Amino acid sequence: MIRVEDLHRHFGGFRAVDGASLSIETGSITGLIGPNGAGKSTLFNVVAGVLPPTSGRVFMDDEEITGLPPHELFHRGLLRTFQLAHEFASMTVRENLMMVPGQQTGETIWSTWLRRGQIEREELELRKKADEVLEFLTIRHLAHERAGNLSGGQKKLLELGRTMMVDAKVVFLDEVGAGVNRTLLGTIGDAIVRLNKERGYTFCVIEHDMDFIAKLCDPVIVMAEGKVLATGASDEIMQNEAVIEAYLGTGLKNQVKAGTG
Amino acid sequence: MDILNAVVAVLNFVVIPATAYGAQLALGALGVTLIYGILRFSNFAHGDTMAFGTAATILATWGLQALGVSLGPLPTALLALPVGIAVTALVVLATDRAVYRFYRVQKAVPIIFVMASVGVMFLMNGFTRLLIGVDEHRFADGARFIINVRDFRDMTGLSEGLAFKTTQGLSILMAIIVVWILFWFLNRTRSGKAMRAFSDNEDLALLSGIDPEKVVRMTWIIAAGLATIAGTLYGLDKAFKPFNYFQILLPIFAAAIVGGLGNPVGAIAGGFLVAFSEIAITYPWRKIAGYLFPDWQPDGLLQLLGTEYKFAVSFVILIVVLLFRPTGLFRGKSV
Amino acid sequence: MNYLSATDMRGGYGKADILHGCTLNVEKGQIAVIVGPNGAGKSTAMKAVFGMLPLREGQVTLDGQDITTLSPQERVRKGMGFVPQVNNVFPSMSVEENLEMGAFIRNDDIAATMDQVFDLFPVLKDKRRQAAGELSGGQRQQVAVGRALMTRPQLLMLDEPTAGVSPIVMDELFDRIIEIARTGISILMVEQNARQALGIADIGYVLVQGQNRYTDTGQALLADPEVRRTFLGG
Amino acid sequence: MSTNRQAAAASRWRIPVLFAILAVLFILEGTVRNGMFSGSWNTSLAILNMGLISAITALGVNMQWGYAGLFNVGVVGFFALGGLAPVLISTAPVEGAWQAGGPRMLIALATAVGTLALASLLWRHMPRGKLRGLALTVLLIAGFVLYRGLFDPAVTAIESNNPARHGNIGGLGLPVLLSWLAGGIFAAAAAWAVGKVALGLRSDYLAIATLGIGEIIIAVLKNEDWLARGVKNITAIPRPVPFEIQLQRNPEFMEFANSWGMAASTASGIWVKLCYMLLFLVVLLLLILLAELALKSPWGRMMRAIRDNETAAEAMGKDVTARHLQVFILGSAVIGIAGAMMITLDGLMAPVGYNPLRYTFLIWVMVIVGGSGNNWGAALGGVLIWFLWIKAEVWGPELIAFLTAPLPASSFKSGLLEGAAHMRFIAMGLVLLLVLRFAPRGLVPER
Amino acid sequence: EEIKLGTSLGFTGPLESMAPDMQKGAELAVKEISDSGKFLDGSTVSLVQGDSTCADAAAATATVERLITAEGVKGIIGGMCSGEAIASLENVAVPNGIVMISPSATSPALSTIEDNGLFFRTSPSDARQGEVMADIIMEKGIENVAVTYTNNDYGKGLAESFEAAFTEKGGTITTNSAHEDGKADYSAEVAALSAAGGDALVVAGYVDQGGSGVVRAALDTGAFDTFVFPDGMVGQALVDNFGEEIEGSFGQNPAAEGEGRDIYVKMAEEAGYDGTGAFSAESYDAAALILLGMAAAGSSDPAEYKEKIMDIANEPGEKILPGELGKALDILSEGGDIDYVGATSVEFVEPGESAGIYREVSFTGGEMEVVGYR
Ligand SMILES: Nc1ncnc2c1ncn2[C@@H]1O[C@H](COP(=O)(O)OP(=O)(O)OP(=O)(O)O)[C@@H](O)[C@H]1O
Ligand SMILES: Nc1ncnc2c1ncn2[C@@H]1O[C@H](COP(=O)(O)OP(=O)(O)OP(=O)(O)O)[C@@H](O)[C@H]1O
Ligand SMILES: CC(C)C[C@H](N)C(=O)O
Ligand SMILES: [Mg+2]
Ligand SMILES: [Mg+2]
Repeated sequence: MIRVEDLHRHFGGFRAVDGASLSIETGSITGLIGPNGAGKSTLFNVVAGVLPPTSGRVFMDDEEITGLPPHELFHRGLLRTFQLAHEFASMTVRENLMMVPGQQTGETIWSTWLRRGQIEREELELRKKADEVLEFLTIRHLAHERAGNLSGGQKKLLELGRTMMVDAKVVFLDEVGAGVNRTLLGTIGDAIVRLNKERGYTFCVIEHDMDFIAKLCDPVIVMAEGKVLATGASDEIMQNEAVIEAYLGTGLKNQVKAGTG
Repeated sequence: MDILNAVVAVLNFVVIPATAYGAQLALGALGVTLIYGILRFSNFAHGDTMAFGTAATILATWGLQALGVSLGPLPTALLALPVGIAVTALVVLATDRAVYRFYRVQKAVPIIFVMASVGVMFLMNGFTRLLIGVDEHRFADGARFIINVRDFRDMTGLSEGLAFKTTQGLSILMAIIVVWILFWFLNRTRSGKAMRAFSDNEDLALLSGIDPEKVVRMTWIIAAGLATIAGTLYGLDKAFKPFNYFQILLPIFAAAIVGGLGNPVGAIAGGFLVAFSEIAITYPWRKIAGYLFPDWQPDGLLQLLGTEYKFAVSFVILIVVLLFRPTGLFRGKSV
Repeated sequence: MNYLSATDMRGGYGKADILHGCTLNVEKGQIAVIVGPNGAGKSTAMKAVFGMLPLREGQVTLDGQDITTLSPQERVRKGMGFVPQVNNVFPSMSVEENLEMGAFIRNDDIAATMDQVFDLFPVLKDKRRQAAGELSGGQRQQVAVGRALMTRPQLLMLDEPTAGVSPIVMDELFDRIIEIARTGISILMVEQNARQALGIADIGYVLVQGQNRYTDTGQALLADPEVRRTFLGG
Repeated sequence: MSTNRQAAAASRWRIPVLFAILAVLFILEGTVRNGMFSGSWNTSLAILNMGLISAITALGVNMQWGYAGLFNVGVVGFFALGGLAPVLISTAPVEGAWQAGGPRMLIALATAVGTLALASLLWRHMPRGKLRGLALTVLLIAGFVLYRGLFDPAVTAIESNNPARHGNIGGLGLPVLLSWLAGGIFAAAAAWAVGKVALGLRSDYLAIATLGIGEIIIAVLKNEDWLARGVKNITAIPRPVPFEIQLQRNPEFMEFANSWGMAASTASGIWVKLCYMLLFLVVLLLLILLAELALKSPWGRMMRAIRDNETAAEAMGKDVTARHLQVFILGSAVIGIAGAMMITLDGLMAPVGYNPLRYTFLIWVMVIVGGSGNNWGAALGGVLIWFLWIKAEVWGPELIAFLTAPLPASSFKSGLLEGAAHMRFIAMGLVLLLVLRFAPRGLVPER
Repeated sequence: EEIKLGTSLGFTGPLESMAPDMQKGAELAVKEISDSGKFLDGSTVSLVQGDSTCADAAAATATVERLITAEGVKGIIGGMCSGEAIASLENVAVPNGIVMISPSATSPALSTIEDNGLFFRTSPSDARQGEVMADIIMEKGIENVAVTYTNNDYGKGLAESFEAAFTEKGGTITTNSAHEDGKADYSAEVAALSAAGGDALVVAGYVDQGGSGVVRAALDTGAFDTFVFPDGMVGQALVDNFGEEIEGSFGQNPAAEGEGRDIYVKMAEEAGYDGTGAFSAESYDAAALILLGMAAAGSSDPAEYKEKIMDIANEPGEKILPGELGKALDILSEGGDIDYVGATSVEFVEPGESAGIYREVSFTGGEMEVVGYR
């Protein structure tokens, strides 16, 4: 689905992404992990067209998409969420969702004057869909709230909700879990699996919660210092010495304690 | 000899005036950029603050002159400057208390501050005129020139003259001193750092124990100082006329923005960029060509564009700069 | 006697209340952890404790002193430190300056504390001259915590300090928090990483819709199947 | 939630109430005569007409700022460009001007446009590198020389055609109402060019770019005499309504005026102004209708999303650049229409009058005071602020006379009274600050 | 009866410092007539002030609209600047049939405007001044000048008429370029002018605007030391600003020979303002002409008194100087004829504008000296 070839992205002299090559198979839920500052978000931003690469190429279904603007990638079915939530603050939660689908009739200005009926009908559809998504994310009661007033976690949910409004091919999730309640995160995980199974979405997930990664992702790609450090099934990765040293650490003691406690 | 003449002509008509004007713009732009950087809005009242500050300084100067005080070759206004700054600072602080604080508490969006500053601009504009009238005032006393054209010609025997006015020298010198102090203050002192922190993240500054009102007060006082100094230097060099201080707002904003809003180095670079592009681009090279190639007698003035387009030219340059550096020469902020 | 005691807090952003009589207590040297679903009012409660939200009812005392009416910066001077959930760094200032700002109210030598912070978060030492706004999400989080530590507070309040930090750093952070608590500093933190957090907590609060739902020791909460299922993700 | 509904209910009445208050102001101005109001319908309607034009301008700015967050501080430029339309479209052709240099001028302009188009093609299709830069420079220089070679003689020819009276290329003699549309198109075309170049800039940086472009447009209007006589002004621009003098000579109208018990001049003045008012109202309401339809639909939602967060909107598949360009062009077109309308109303094109304080900042004040993002708000702000701006001329001195009344006669007092004209600014400033104080999000907030 | 006149002058805007002295001039004439008690059976006259802003045609139109339709003035002294004057004349004064006498709008366009005989001006069209200035310069033996003008219809019109006249007489204009008023800095303009060269610099600008700025910068850089000043520049302010620095410069402004002006200046001094201010005397005359016209027609109806204005301004009749308005009223009420001379030696030519007598001045020893009239 997505192939990244020898990608570089430098900031001044600093090499945030330093020759990363990886591929995300169609239909997979690929995990992307790595220490803070490994270049994961930067990689995402390059793939999603937010940042131009310093060098290297990105392919989607064997078509080169390097440097395409984000809105074009969206129409090709590539969606992403942001690590720091990017909600439309002055709009209501529901509007945040309703604005997502492309090719809405009412988005061309002429039709807003000439094709009112059609727009009405589409809007009804959209509203229904948005409410379903809100229901799922347990924030239906906030439909009329300004998105800027949401709590940190709720904003992350909204981020995720937007990707559920359209039929995507591949979805990049940048730490959807950070700040989200673990019970809800479980539900989100289930939803990801369902979207993957039922609708055939491909996912690429950045996450620091190893439980979540382990439950969901296969394969898992580990990045460190801008390069790919290892790739493999999650249990393999968890045992990988280099990964443990760079990322997981040996001190899983808290987690163990909690797990048995 | 002719080469020297050419050099002197360029110095006299381009370099010196542009440098002095650039210094005046830079000082004005520093005030704008400071307010933008810390209080996060474009202060349209800055031009009229400059006018007010200058008016206050002029009144004080007259007072001093009436007492027979003088600074010898330097303008008496320099002595009056602290008075002007103090008065302006008080007025500006009162304005903040009466106008801007309300919106700060409300956490209003920047455009509301901008509009409020337009209101303040109208008020200041009116008050300055009530205070000192609409007429032009010259208040530069002391020696007018460091070197004047005639002396220079006599001294060097060149046919081109060179003039360097006391006020031009003062403008440049003051700009350097003020900028140096400001930098030292912002980057080295606790208060300065607190101001920068506040400008970055107001809430977090609060959590770090910084008193926001103190920061705001400090900012206004410095801005008032910068405005008064810039206005007075400009008034000394040209003449004081309240109407002109609204007009000068335009190049000042251009300077602050092209340099990168919120960035003091940018404000200075911007000031000089604007001044030089205004003056240098429309300079006709015929005279210079005449010195350098005495056989060549061009018909036209060898001018890229007429002076009526000097603003256009300098704005085109600004736009081009911004196209390559979208947040200004020195990476400014944008709200 | 509780070091911090916030009792029966009521308040919100607009007309509607978010907090409906929420109570939080922390003793000297203890770690208190707040968990709860998204939007429960955890961050709001933290802000209320820190005086960033007007309270309609309730009282906050620190070390027996009533501080309900103090402004946030006065509370800082009383020895409280806070890391908010979002917007918790000075983006255009360098990492080092961010830390310096944390020590704004201190008049003594801060070099030693800064070294401690760099020991805790070694990346920051490499990036000390870089603007905090250019850091990765997790690095920013580390700067944020570091900034609060620079205050050397008596009460440290952390709103989801581990959101987005990698496991290795998270473990470090938790270890360090325990250490800090041992020196007699009280910790009040919100965590979604509830299992690790409750694991080190002396006392845990489960907040739902602005009210205390469960209050117990961390271990006891972890052991409660109902709590685990509904709030801690099984 | 309940508070939301209350707010919604309050705002439903807000707009009609505010407009009613505004109407009362104008009625008072038309009927009551005292220190505050003039009691003349002619004055009242004259203010209203210019107010309607301001409202349309404010509507245009509101589209750019309120919908999309584009900070256009070059309003005066687009407004002036619109004003060019009545001159070029509706004034009578100038004898001899076209023969003197018309075709040459067109060829010159075509050369310039062609060069730029070629340059942009070159830039896009040649590989990066020194060669591209070199080719581009050569092309631009050659194009410029060619253009000046064609342009300068054409200008000289046109400008020397009876310079005291004309010296300009003249108009097409078409109906003046058509020129309103043309004004919109002129401004839109300029906005397209400007937008292509500058819309990549953010907030205040865009502001300075547009400010500059506004200044450039004005400079061109002032200095290119062949276009519209530059600072020498064009007068006697055709009107879409009858002349007062004509009416005064028309016996039927005189009878009609008499039946209302009005003097001929008063009645004819009112009549003409009412005609203008109707025309302006039609345009304004039509524009508001279109704008409201667009705003209250997915298009408007998309615009708000873009304004709130460009990065996210882009990631959600919205072509931010294209949308910005679109709304920039639309807004500018509306400003241009207003510009053409004003020149028609004035019957005079005087580029010296286009100063940014009046045509950019005052318009901004209107938008913000009215309530940015809200079409009705912008229109309301436009009419209201214009009313105050004009009345401040009278109210300012009244205010100072009132304030100084208790003072004993002294040079200080007479100094103050002398400066009374400047109270116009003080009064304006006070009004602005008061409105912002009591309605910080504008009189009619966005939602 | 209480008769009202209006002034429409730029109290705010780019010429705000010129307007007050003009207003005072008009006030002086109004007061003189009103206090005489001999005007239209003891009618009193009052003056309503209006702000034309000089630059904003829309605001000026609104102001005049108010003056006419709300205040009910019977005549207007104004507008001040040509553009704004034309707008308010065409849009308000003509439709309402009100007489406008402008003291200062000098654009040639106003000579040919369709005004139904309602518009007059006490200053001459700039078309004439160009010629006069060219003569003066030629007579000084200067054949090479640079010209800078303020970029409006006045400046440009004057510069063009001067260029035509001067080249006709065999002179050379090295450059004829504009400067914008109210700009922060004029170095660029002066650099260009200096590069073009010339034996003198003609400054067709305003003394309290860009004109002074250009002169200042030209003096400072030594670009020019001889200047030629037309009407917008000639004034006490020039002497105050530059004193001996402009030694040897010269100029002209519309003002006629005779005691009229001196009397007016003295009267102004007594009234506590500067009567030498630009167009102040013209304003006095404008107001006086309107009122004397009314007296001659025996009516304050503009449609009637507009016919009388040419008569009273020109011969035959007894010459009337400033301060003699009472006497004029006496003569008129006896059915006699007057020839109003006033402060500026008013002599109207068709279509109702000052014929244009100019006074030539030169600057020596820091003083302005009148050297002749032409
Ligand atoms: N605009 C920038 N300028 C300079 N350096 C940058 C910039 N953006 C990112 N970096 C640097 O690039 C590196 C990679 O950042 P990135 O955000 O990709 O990390 P990440 O893998 O997503 O980490 P995290 O898990 O903490 O989110 C970091 O060290 C960061 O400091
Ligand atoms: N600035 C605000 N204005 C209005 N309502 C707000 C604001 N901030 C938060 N809220 C509302 O208050 C409620 C509680 O928010 P809070 O941020 O305290 O939740 P939280 O428990 O911290 O959640 P999370 O775990 O997601 O961070 C939420 O429903 C949210 O919508
Ligand atoms: C006040 C005057 C100097 C005006 C000038 N004569 C003009 O016609 O615009
Ligand atoms: Mg990241
Ligand atoms: Mg929270």
